[in-house]
Amino acid sequence: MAINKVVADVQEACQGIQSGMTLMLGGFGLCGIPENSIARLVELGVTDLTCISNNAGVDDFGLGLLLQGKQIKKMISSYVGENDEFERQMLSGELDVDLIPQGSLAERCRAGGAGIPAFFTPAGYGTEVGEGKEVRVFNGKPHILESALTADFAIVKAWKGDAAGNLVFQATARNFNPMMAMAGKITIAEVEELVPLGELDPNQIHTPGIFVQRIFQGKDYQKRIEQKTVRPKA
Amino acid sequence: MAINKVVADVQEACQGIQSGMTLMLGGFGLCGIPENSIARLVELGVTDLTCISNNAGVDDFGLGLLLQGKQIKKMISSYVGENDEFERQMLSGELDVDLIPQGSLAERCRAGGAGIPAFFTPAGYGTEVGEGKEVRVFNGKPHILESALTADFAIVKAWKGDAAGNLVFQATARNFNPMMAMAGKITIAEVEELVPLGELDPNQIHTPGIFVQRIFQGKDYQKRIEQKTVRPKA
Amino acid sequence: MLDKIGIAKRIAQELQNGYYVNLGIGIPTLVANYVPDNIEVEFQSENGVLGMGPFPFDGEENADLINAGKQTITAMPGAAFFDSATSFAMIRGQHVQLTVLGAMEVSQNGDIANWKIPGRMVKGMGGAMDLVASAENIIVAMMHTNKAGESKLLTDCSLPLTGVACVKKIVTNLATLEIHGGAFHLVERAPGVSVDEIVNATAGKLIVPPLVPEMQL
Amino acid sequence: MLDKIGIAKRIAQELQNGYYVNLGIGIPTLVANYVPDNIEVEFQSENGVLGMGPFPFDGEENADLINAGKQTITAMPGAAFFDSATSFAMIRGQHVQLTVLGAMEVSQNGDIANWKIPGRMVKGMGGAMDLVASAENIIVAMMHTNKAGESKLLTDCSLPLTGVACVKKIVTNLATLEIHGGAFHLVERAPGVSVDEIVNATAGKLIVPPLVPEMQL
Repeated sequence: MAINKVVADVQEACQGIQSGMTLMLGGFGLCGIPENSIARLVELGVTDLTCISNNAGVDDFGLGLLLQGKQIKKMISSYVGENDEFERQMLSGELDVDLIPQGSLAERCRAGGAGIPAFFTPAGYGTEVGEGKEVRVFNGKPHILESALTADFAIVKAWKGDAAGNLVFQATARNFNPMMAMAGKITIAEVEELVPLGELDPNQIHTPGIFVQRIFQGKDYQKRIEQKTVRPKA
Repeated sequence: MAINKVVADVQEACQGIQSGMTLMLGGFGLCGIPENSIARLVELGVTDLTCISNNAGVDDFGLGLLLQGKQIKKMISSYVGENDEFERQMLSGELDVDLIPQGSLAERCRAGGAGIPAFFTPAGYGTEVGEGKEVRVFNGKPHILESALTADFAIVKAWKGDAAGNLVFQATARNFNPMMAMAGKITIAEVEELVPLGELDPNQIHTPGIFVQRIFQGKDYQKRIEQKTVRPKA
Repeated sequence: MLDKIGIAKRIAQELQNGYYVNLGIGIPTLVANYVPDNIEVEFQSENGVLGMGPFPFDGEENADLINAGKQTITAMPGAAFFDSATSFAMIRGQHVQLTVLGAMEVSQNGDIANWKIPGRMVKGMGGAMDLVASAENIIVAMMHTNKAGESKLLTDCSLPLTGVACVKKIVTNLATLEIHGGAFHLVERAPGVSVDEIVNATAGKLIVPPLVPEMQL
Repeated sequence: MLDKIGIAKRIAQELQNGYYVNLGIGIPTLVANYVPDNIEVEFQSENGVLGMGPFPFDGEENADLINAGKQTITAMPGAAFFDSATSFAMIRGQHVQLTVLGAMEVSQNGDIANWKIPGRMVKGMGGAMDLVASAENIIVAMMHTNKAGESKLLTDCSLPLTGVACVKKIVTNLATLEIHGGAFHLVERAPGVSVDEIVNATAGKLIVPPLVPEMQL
């Protein structure tokens, strides 16, 4: 029998999230972010969070909502533009920011989930990202040693999921979600559609359920578009 | 437009494979092995091969066919049972064998494809696998430094593929194939079914075409079962 | 004294609801037959499947669907297939709660040897080194003594190691033992086995508490 | 002198059949509009798509399908979606044949600075550090001078670096240049631009061959 990961709602899913914790949140920009769980974090009012997320949302959506409430102590991201409140808090020193090359961020999350404590990458060598890090030359090219990232809770958003916690993502909404799901001590998955066990093709699972501890069907997804860019119909 | 990777047949696919080269071959036991390409390697008669493959086939199938012809100089594998000719050549010193923990083998192939020259893993620490390797303690636990593996040619077998080189695998026939596809300087994919471009759902690609240089539809797959294990019908 | 099935039944008592479990070849495989009815566990096979089911009915076997022992298997509803790197990410990342495997020797500090006998054909460690180095919870299933009657629970392993200081629990035909503080601790006697028999069959340091209950199977 | 479109057109000449290409934000994005008809290339976006197509028709945009600039896009037949770790495995593993990106400064040994201006709000490097450290073939698309009229082709970068000794080719509004042996090498003049103008606009060491052809666009 499959292990049942279903929780009733976002309230139950977010139980145990406390001030001072480290959270990973999936998404790239506003694409593939766990909207329901972020709203719940606002309700819970937990503070002093360290958030590992590729971006920091916009002023009135995504992680921007947590920034508005000054719930975040530190952001670990690769790119944090598009957010005035972020800029204000960062420049005022209220918010600590650790900027990490995007590929290193993705790989460090995967490493955290995969039990690989450290790995060498060329990204950031010779830059301030490499300062204080071990340098080693492989095949004539200098690399720096990067360490794994993990989190107390990883919160991801998928397109479909089942009771066993198996997840399937849609298009580029996949992004950081699968690696973060691997790296959370507890991983919460919110899905657009919770399908009956056996409906997902076992060949086509992006995140096997072993990486997910709690799953629920989210609601009222806004799925905002940051840069609507279109061409006219011919 | 998609980049077209289709070659006419196994002969064209294997062009350039020469004696002395390092090859990666996908498969676990006889499951998911590139049957057509192995048969072609026998025909070509190339020798002094270094073969990176989780297993070495059985006497009369899989890599066992290359062992029969004494085409392999060195095997890099995690488990090489079920093969008498292998045992004979190994004990006589004709065949060099490098045994690697299965998870390290998989991760070293992935690392080779992902531009990660080395990573730390706990597997093999304190054993002969760890001899001569750098040891470092993370979170109180000793790890050893393992290096990336790459190959002149990686040869993989998929269930379906398209002209862009995108691959989809079936069940546990996936195994080492995706990582090896990443790690080949040239990657050859043989598929049971070559489908028209656009037929594969872009959400459901296991190996994106960027990792594949040549693809062809194989034929006459035997798909032998090593350990047929069944239960009686009730 | 337990037979192989008895050892498997005793280990099955260690299963807890929600466990992901990796079972090695041999006795460990039998554990899957004795999962308590009131819990849900999922079996992982390191060649790339989570949610392994029973063997297929004759004629329904699929060459593309095997376990790590290369046996044909089935997949349960909710199963997932994945590549070998992801599979060992699960193992190395400690997402698998319990690993059960056989051994040739275990030492009193938890070292295990189960892959190589010098002078004999070496088949390889397969996934065993990753499993023992990574798992938080490893149970060894084995006979207490080898075919020559010599103890397999030793002060130090004599064979090349598979992993260091990793075994926490052993279930043999004679006893259940735990390993901590550099010693074997006797926890239970197999039915009909005396403490003396266990002491005599154990070469490594063995701590025997005043009361040693008999296993309940 | 070239405008942004001219720079994009010139860089498009560097595309070869079978190339996988990553285009940065700004001028590089425009390169996709000028792919020669007789070749096939595929565009990779580091947020997880290979085989990017044109922008969608109005009303057909999909919030789940964006590029690294967060713009709505489409996918071509034969496209593939994947996670961010796989995406950077492609980049770091040098499976992407050409990377085109903008820069604030480039030095004569190929250092590039394009992510941070001390004292100003820092938005982050995104994927730029991975791209420049990994790519075998990087082309920088930029204006030859900044808004103050100062050269962006320097002896040493003054801004915090994005990558070291990685840029091999630059296409500016004035010229095409290659970098090797610790110097900029003038390869082509933009239409109507004299060698002297290029020399005057280049602060770093510039090697000028006897004959400098004009670009053919």
